Amino acid sequence: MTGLEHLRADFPVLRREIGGKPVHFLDSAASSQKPVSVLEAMDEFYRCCYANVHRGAYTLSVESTDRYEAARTRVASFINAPDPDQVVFVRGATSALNLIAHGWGGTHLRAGDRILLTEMEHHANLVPWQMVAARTGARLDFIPLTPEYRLDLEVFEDKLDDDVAVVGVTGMSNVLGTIPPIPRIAEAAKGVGALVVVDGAQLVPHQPVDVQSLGADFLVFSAHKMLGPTGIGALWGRPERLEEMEPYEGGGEMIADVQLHSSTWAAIPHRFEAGTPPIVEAVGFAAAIDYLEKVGMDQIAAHDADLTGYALDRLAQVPQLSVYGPAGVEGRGGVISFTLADVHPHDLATILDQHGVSVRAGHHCAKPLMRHLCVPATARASFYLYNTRADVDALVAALGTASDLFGVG
Amino acid sequence: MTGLEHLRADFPVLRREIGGKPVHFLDSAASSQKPVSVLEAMDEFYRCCYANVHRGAYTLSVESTDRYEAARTRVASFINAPDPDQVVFVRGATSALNLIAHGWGGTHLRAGDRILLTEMEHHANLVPWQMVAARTGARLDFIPLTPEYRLDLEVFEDKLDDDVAVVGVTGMSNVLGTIPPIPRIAEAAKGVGALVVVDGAQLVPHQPVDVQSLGADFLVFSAHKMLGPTGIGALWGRPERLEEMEPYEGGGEMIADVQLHSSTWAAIPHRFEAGTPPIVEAVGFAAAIDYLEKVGMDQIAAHDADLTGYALDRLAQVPQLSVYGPAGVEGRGGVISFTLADVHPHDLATILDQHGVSVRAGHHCAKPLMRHLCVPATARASFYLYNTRADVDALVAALGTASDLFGVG
Amino acid sequence: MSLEELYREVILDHYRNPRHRKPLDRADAHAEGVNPLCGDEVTVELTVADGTITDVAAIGQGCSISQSSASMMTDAVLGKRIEEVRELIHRFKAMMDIDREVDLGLDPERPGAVLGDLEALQGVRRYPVRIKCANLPWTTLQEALDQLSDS
Amino acid sequence: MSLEELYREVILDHYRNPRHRKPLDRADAHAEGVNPLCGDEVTVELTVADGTITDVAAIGQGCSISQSSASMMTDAVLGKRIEEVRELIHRFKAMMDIDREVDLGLDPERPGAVLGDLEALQGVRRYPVRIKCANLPWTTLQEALDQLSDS
Ligand SMILES: Cc1ncc(COP(=O)(O)O)c(C=O)c1O
Ligand SMILES: Cc1ncc(COP(=O)(O)O)c(C=O)c1O
Repeated sequence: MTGLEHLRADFPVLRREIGGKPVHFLDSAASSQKPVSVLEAMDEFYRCCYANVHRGAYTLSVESTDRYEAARTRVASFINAPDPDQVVFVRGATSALNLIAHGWGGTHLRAGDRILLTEMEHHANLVPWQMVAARTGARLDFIPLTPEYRLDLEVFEDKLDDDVAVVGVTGMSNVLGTIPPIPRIAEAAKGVGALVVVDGAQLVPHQPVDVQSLGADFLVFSAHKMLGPTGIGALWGRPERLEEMEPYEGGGEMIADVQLHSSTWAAIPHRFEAGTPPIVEAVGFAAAIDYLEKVGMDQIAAHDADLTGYALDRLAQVPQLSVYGPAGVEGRGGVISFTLADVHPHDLATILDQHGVSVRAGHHCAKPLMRHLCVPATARASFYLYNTRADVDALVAALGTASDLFGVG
Repeated sequence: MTGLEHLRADFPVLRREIGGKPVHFLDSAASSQKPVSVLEAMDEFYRCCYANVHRGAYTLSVESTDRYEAARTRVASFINAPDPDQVVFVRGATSALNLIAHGWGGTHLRAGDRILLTEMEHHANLVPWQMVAARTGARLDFIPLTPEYRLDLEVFEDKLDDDVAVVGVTGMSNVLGTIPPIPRIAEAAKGVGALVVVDGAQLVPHQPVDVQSLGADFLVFSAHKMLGPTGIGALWGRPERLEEMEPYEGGGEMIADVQLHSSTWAAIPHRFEAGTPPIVEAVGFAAAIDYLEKVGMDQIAAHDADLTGYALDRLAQVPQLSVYGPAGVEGRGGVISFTLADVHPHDLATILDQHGVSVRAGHHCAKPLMRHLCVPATARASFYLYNTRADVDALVAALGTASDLFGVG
Repeated sequence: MSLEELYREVILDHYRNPRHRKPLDRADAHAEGVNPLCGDEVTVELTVADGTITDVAAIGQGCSISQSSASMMTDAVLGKRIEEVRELIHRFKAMMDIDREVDLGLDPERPGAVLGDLEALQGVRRYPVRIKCANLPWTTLQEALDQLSDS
Repeated sequence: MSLEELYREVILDHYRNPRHRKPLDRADAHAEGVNPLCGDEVTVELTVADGTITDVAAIGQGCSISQSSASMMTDAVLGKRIEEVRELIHRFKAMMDIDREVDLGLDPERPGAVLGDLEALQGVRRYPVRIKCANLPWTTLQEALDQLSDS
């Protein structure tokens, strides 16, 4: 117990009832709920001082621009980036990874280069690389998992050679909960001059992250998984890597000059922010970070670990239930994938939902990993700061009903 | 006078005072203000039933998905698209144009093909084509303007030949207000088999648009210019053209299957919506369309015309003021660009702002057009349903102060 | 409505003991269906003689709803004439259409009217997100039939 | 604060009658500055002898603030030693820094301390979005100086 229960009052959705039962929201890995302070920040901004940014000399536009740029500073400080201009606002982690794959990879990868990913990447950190590999002639290669669901670092180091141009790795698996040792991986990758791309979509919301010690060249994450709104995410990049990257989208705001037949790009980060950005979403993103920091990222990580440990223990007692992911809470986040006997995860999700328990069922946008695990799908429960042991208890109780219905155990 | 004044109460920003004076917001062409109903729709959605879409079998996720898809249907019906699946949600008009330029142009353009744009395109409908031209060897060509600030359709028809693969045209100029005759242009373009791309960022918010009679292959627009939130826009496409288009971003949601080394795409429109989409923004977008339709698009167009006519008349009486755009309200929308003697537009904007009058000053993301007009910048006033003649009067009065300060007239 | 009404015995029985799950040696039509959102898959194979389904197989993986629906479907269509099968598809989809007040058409006089075991899937109507699961085999069957008429 | 304090006579005078606007025949340094957001442009050219600015030009287009700032700047730096000019740049930027309580440094004993006409630009501090306009020529001048020290 880590004493964050009082925070639940800040999240209106958690007062919902589903089928007459209080909601137990266990799908924060897909998207988190939002505290009132985030909703109010956005609402108030629309009501008081909304206007388009960067282009106006009038008060509302200046205020809007200031709030938008202040949000950039807020995001930068959250990950300890030395300069706000190292933060690019994007639609989300997926957009950011596409920008990197196409904008950096598209101009730097050569036939024969290798892009080294892991077998547990989310499609967002796989499909863009497949696309750019097809275009450039680079090849994909994969770091396998150990039987303990961790990255096989020995194989990784074997595979690392001068042909490896990119190492792309998730900061935390959205299926297994596995947290690979990024600094170690990054250091090895740097040794062969590879670009290190970290998909922080799951990591950044749940653990303190400091880009100055992480070792990555690029780090991406989405606001909606960390108490913020949909429609925005961030890409952090090392200045020299950002300089190497070509813009992926053209349009207003991202240019220095436009002639009829050619254009020159604006300074970084605006070069990568074509068109009207998600202005109000940036304000909400900043408010979400304020909230997270008030609670404290260390606290949040400890809370996740506490719940995860409790849940792993309780789930271990459910007959015929299999968990896919590292044992224990060391090097693992608050994401638990499981199956129950021959009950299909989709059926499980429906049954749990009838008990107010919201879990995800499916391939979790990680089909190659599903194949590796030899399951078509899993059910997944994931935790965040507003979850409690009562949520875990409700999950376990509902699994009992599922077992009864399907005659398991 | 068209009697929409009662609507002002729905827009909280309009109650703002700036420098002790009520705000006269005349920059809706950059981004519109939002009615309370839109803000409440988003806020309520976050509070009652938010979850990620498409991937969950539990109630919240189902509700969320239903609302998101209902928004698609709402957008489709607004432009009279026969099928919601012809509508792709994107970050905004800029993203949509990049998707078309790269996703369609990148695979269909050949060296020697011509991309025919107009001299008044926004950078959003120019820079992406420059980028794809550089990649494919296609060339850009431009339809010039007549001295009356209209498209020169004779030159257009002269330039049309079998090499023209794309005709890209704005539905309404964001600088001049000019509304080109799209159906006529589209018909001619179809005659040579060219793809017709209409940038509806300014048109769709201000006039009734029916894609079944417009003649375009693609139409794009942004929610934030039509009472909706930032962070979302729409791309409408003819089914056969959407089929021809390659996805531009890879990731979750947009795939049918992912193997380690290759993937197959999901059905349209999801194929073009990689990653977590702007879910709540879609709900806000739908609420904005509800609002617009309740007022009535014909009403809105009439209101714009009334104000524009009034403003053109009043501005004609300001000494040494030049308006850039068609005379009269025929074939022209509620966007008025102007300069005052040698007062730089940026100075003008500051002076007007001190009188509560918000206008934009600059190149309006249309640098080639600025060069054509031989001005580095203009000031621009633009109208929407919440503006009144009092806003125009305030503008004219403030221009008087500017003249005094700068000793004009 | 209780979960027991969704997960009826007969559904679980078809899920655990699917009928006609062996690929056909010789198929006149073969269609694959997949629900990309949940990953459910069904492959349908048919042999046809004189306008009648003489053999059928449904092979797949997925939740109890999609797989039992597939299994029941094979029972229901075997030996039926193609028109009857089309009528059955129509009736089944009507049963799943939450926007319709359905006459389940249990009139035994009408060809293809009797849904039999399939009625057990009625409970799915109350779980809109699962309707696609129930429909998947039927949509795939329809594709297989369309192949026959194309050739 | 009234608009009159922003748009002082001296500013409008420099805007309408910019000093040193003719390109130099021979320049030791040449830098171009642009504010992409508003489109303001300033080109700065310098000739230098013995560490002293012997000729200067500022050519540009833009608002009264950027262009008068450029014009006043040319007056202020002509004939000054490079260290003095650097000090002047520093002081000017300090004057424009809204986060600082500035000592305007009008102490005539210190080299480069006297801002002279430039003080008229103080009013810009109240219009944060215009500060970039006022600074543009100075940033460009700084670039030009950096070229000198690079070569
Ligand atoms: C004509 C036109 N096209 C495209 C755009 C770009 O829209 P957005 O910035 O929402 O992507 C704008 C708005 O700035 C516009 O006025
Ligand atoms: C590990 C990981 N990477 C990337 C993503 C993609 O994030 P988004 O959908 O916000 O673009 C997700 C979320 O689904 C994720 O869990």
